Amino acid sequence: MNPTSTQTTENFEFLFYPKVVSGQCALENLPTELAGNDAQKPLVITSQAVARNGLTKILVKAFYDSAVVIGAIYDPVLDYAGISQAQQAARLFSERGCDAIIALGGGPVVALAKAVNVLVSERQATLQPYYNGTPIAGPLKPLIVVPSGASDGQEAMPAMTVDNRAIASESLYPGVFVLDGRVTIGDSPSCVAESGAIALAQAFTALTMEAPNPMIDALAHPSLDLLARYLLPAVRRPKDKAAGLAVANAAVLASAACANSGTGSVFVLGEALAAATGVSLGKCLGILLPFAIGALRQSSRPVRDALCLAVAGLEGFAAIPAQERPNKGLEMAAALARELKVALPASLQALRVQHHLLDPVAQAAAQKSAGRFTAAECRAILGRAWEANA
Amino acid sequence: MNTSRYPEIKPGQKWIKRFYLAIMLWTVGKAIPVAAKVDKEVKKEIDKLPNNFTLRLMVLPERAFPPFFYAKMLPAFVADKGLLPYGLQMILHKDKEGKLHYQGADPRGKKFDLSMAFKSLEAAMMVFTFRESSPTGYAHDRFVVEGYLPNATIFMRVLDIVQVYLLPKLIARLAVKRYPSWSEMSPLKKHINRIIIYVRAFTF
Amino acid sequence: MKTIAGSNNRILEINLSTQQFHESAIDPRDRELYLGGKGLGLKLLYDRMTPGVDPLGEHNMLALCTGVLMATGAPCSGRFEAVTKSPLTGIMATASCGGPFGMALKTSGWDGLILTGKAAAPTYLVIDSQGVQFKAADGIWGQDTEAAQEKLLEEGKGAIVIGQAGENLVRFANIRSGHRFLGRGGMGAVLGAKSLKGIVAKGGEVRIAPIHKERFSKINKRLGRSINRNPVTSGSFRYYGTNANVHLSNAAGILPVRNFTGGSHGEAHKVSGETMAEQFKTTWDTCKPCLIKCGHRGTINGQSRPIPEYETVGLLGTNLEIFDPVVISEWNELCGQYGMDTITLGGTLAWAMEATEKGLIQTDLKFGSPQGVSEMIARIALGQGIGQDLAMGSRWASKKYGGEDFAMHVKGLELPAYDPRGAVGQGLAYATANRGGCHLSAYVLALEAFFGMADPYALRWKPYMVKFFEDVYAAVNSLHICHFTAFAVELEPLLIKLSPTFVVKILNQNLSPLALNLMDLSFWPELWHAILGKRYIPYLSMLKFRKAGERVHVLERYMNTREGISKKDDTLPRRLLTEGRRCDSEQHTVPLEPMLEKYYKIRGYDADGIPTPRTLQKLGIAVK
Amino acid sequence: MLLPSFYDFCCRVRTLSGINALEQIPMQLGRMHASHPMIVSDKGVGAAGLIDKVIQALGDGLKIGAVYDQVPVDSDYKVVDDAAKVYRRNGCDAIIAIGGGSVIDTAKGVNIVASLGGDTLLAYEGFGAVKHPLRPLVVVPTTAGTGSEMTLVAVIADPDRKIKMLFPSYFLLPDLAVIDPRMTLTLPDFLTASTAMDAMTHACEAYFCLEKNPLSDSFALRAIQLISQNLLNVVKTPGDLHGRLALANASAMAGIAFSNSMVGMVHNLGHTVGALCHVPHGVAMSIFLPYGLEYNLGKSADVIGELLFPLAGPEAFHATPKKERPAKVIAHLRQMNEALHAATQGKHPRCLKEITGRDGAQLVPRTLLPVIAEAIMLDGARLTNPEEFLPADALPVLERAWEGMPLGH
Repeated sequence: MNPTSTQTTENFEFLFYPKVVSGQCALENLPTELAGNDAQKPLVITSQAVARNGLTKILVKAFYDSAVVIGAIYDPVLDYAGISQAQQAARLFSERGCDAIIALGGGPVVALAKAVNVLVSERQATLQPYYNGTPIAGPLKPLIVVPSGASDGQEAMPAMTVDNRAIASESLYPGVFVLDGRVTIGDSPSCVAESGAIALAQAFTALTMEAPNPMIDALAHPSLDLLARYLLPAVRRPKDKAAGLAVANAAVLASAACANSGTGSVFVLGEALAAATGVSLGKCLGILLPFAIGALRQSSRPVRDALCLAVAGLEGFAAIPAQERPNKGLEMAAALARELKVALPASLQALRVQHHLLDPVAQAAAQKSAGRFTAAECRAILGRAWEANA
Repeated sequence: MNTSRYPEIKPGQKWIKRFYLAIMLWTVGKAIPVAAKVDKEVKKEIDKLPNNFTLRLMVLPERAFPPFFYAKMLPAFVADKGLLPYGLQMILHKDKEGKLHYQGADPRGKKFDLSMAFKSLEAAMMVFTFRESSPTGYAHDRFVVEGYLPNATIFMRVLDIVQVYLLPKLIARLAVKRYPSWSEMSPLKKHINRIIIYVRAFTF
Repeated sequence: MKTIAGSNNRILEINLSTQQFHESAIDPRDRELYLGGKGLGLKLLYDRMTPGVDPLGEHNMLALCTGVLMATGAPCSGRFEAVTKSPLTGIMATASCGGPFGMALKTSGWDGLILTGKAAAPTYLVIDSQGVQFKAADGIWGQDTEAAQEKLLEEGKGAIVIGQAGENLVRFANIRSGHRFLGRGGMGAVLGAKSLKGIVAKGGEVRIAPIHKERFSKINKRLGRSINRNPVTSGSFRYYGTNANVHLSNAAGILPVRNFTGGSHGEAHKVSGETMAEQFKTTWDTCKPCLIKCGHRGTINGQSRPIPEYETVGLLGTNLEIFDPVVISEWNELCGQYGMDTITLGGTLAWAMEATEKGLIQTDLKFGSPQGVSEMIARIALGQGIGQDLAMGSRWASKKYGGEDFAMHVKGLELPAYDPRGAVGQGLAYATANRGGCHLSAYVLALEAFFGMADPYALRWKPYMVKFFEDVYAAVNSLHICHFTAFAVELEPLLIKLSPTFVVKILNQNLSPLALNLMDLSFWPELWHAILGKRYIPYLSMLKFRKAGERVHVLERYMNTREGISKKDDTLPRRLLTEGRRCDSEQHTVPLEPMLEKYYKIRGYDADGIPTPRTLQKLGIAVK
Repeated sequence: MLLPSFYDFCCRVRTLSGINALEQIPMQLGRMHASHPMIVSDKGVGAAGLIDKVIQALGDGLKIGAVYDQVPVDSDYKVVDDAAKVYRRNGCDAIIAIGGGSVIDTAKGVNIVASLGGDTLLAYEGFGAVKHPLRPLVVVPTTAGTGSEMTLVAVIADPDRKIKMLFPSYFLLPDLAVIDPRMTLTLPDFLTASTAMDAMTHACEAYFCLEKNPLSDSFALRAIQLISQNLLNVVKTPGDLHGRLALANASAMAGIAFSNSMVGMVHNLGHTVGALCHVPHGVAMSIFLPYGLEYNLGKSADVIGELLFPLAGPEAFHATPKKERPAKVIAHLRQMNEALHAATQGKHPRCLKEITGRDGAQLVPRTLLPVIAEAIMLDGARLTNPEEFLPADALPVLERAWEGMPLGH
């Protein structure tokens, strides 16, 4: 870590809003968490995949011997959060007289839950006003997230992406995250690897941002540390409860850290690529990350020791000579990202991304980055990722 | 969309676990007053509690099941076991003379100076199957304390000792932080007390 | 006039950038393996194109191929095929058309032509037996298809042209020839990007004669007879056009209503073929030569107009909750002038209407009201305002504005007017069709929903049925002969004709291969063999013919996987997977997953939907 | 950093930190739709001129509804009700608390009554009584130590029943914690030392006590590092703004850490001597901390050994073999106390017997030790100490701490 003088010269701001409950029979805390928010009847929103894996049954079991009645389990969500399903769920919510929302799953499920929450709390028929920039008044109904193995990195952020459009608002923070090994197991190696890649990208972004912020570091540190320990085992054995739980924890923390640090270059690039090709964000990031890190190593931008500390751990960090730490940190991070190759395609070419798309993607990313980096830089990274030579 | 595809779900009951916990609570409840008589350590702790003091150990949610007016029809020996009507409860009362009594599981018309509530059935199971010692349970927020915290710590100390008496060493080790050594409790005394407690707890 | 026996096997390769052309011959082996038409076109591009090129760039190629049957006088054989990489879907697109251009091209002595490069200025091509002349198209650039075509036809017997839509790179612009269209996949935009307004072929320079004349004419007559015997080809289609399907679909609950939320509608009869036939006093207006004569014209508001096809009625009509045949035919005409695919346009408009309703975009479009539709069609064709976005198709638009779950497309190609929730086999066919949401890849729903020859909801043998018809139709498109002859060819042979429907149905549910083998397909291969003078071995040659179809289909699939297609793309609009129809009390959805896995197995694809090397090698496709 | 079998973590406090963080309060309040805050504080803070500093920093961005600076050292529910009345009378819509633990707790109490209605706090006693969001609460800590700006519990006395009421609820977490070194600039050196050591204790105990978890560990590590790097400098050069800020940040992060992973026997002893002999909290902490670590060596030596990393820096950590680290940690802390003792001309005591009241008399007479030992049973922190801790165990610890000798085994 840097000498404090540089760490505290500038002002910083920090917020880690959601409460995290993680571990053995964490699910059984749900009734108490609901009661703590004065709620008795939650609407559960989840995806077909989750339901198919029988996780909804586990959730229901967790409510046994409690005063809670589950308003409904709305489970037709696929891989997309859209207004039409949000409207249906909102209708269920009001018909059953629910007073809280539980999102069982990750990515689109959480986004949808947030959308439903806005619809029912703000009494709106559509999200149109918010697309047009109307702020969400809030406070919204209590929202509890029970993440599954798959995450898109937006769960713990004060934002939602519904119908491919992002809406940001303080009131979109979920109140509680309940992580339980029975639920956080992954479907397949690739699905774990994808959420791992996203978490990795976010934690990396947080730990390498220019303006140092001890609290964001403190938040991103355990995330990256957990990933370094558990990601590979989780990818190898997706049904391993302990590893799965650890990765899910890392994902939540990374996402929360990213909410403070802002999305970094690699993330913007990945999103642009995913949008253009229809390949999932996780795959894109998994491929891009090593090359993005490589690009950072070549650039002269200073990198803080926090990164090295997080990925190397106390012992490892102490063993590395002081001046080598920043570089070593990047190296190890890149190595960690490269390990995902066991479950993800090695290059964009292997993914059969059409070559003529790379230029427009690079431009789109550069445009979205608001001048933080140029199209040329993006194109260079994409080019290397396409042929997969670092 | 026809909403019948997404029915309302009323969660059920885990009967076996309820039954197990009911027995445990009942046993502990009966054992503590006896222990308070035979073991000076326990006595010392109990004395720290103010007189005319009612405390309870329970499992949330506290609710009548089946509702009260049915419960009234149930024979007392069912009700007192805390099996059915009032959720799972163990009520102890320290009277004016400072004697401790077990008062079954019926909270009606009682006012509690201290009540410790397990957040959920599973949380109670964690502790009462000794997967978590009571301090760990406390650290993991398995139960919430209502009332004056120092009294709670006293009560938990009492629980520890009583567990040492009730359980074979192998299990008791898991239940307490540090198993009492020679200095604190001589094996002979321990075994004698243990027998007394068992006999008196289950006879009258 | 020079007479050519069999087929003249000459391909004309044109480079628009360099304004040069050269001739190349068709490898006899390719002719054996890929028959002609679609199959040959795909093979030619497979040999010449590299994956990952920009569909609107100069490296994209467009092949126009005729089949062996063309110009031999075989019934319903006046069709040619176009193959290219589609700007709408980003993968291979094939389209078939019955316009006069095919005949003209073939009788100018060419079996097909391949376009590549990009002209510097607007151009049109004149083709004769000698080759190509490149002519400046300044005069006709910007004109609608009808005017432009008239101008071109002064120089030849058959032409293809694009309209303003094609010039403005509307991703679903089509190519016109006569009154028929190369409809789907946005081939118009490909020509537009090459700034090629049209091609005219002189025609009438050579005559094509089959090698085994008498055998050919014998089969010809027999086929003709069974076409005239079949109730569809000689009945409903002949007198009411494809529109006759409206009643059938409505009854089966597979008619798209209100962007695929309905399934059937009380007012559907207003737009059925029967109604239109008597309301508009329809007469025939068909491809040549044709026996079925499904194409019709009628006098609407005093002027003679083409009667919209079923797909047009379904997607520009019922799917927008519009039941006025007059406005539908107006829009149909409009699309014809601009040169736009009515199916994709309809699907996109439906999406726009629902998106407006759900507050995702602001337009004045509304379900059930014709207000502003024709204006929107114009804005799309001319790329004005939000029309620019809709001109990219519903996939692109929904990516930008949201509403992907009700954008009714597969692989970017909008669904035709059959709702697979009432015929799950068709659902699988949509998901696996090579060019995207396409009903002509395997028309299983005819058995499921129309003829009652298969249970619409039984899953067991659907993958097999889909594969069977995919192979057959791929082969049919390579002959090349009209799809609708299938009704006659497949259903007229004695065996199937005599066996009662319920038996066929039971067979299809339990042992589909048996049921489908009752259909004797020998007409098609026999014609092909007769023309090329090859020896026809009963049954075996038919199997070889089906094998060729399989080869064509798998080749196209393989080319698509090189463009990034995999299992993730073999899916259906989320609405079909999660929501039930309003007309259906059991709220059926399409159980795609199980069918898909089985389908991959029998197709010889791996779990991710990529053809395995073994499969390719078995079919004699060289891996690249 | 291994994942514990179970943990929960919550610190939904927006933290503003920096040389001129105070100036941002109006903007932040506006974000929460509040424009009319009441300032809660105590006489000492007022006397030190901190209230004026804050008001001045707020500028005319927003209008102060009222200033209530009557909070006593250990405040009770009557004060709370009183302040709540003031809040209502002036139609305030937010609270700014300026001060230490007691002020902040009071402000939390006031917020309950002010937001949920009713006219006395007693109505909300007991667990889970507060289950709705409250009005915005801004906290400006003036001692870089207590870390109570990050805790979810309000401890408020009930003089009639002679008990301390606990109000634990996540809605009691402040909405905004403003960490500005100007608030601690005037702190005398020995107070700086003891409060910083208080924070140090929070961090250390958070790191080795039962409910430790990756997050609390990470915050604790950084807190310890900041303190050990800055404390001595600040005590020597009190004007060092950056150092002050570092300590303030450290205290906040230590607060985050310990409020999510319980504290142990050090606090247990500290609370007890505080209650019985009125020993200042920080002082007690700095004295007992080495003993706490030493006592728990049996159960968690490895964890304690890791503390050497933030205390002495990575190089020293790497240089020391694993076995010797715990001893090194304890030695390092003792020596830190020595250094502070020297730097404050002996105003920072090293052992119990050195603690003196204003009149110079010993605060902890040796005869009292057995009583203290018995009294530890009354404190909850006992439970979360890794090692069992009973009066019998406490007595030797106390005696050694009185003498200032290491515990030894």
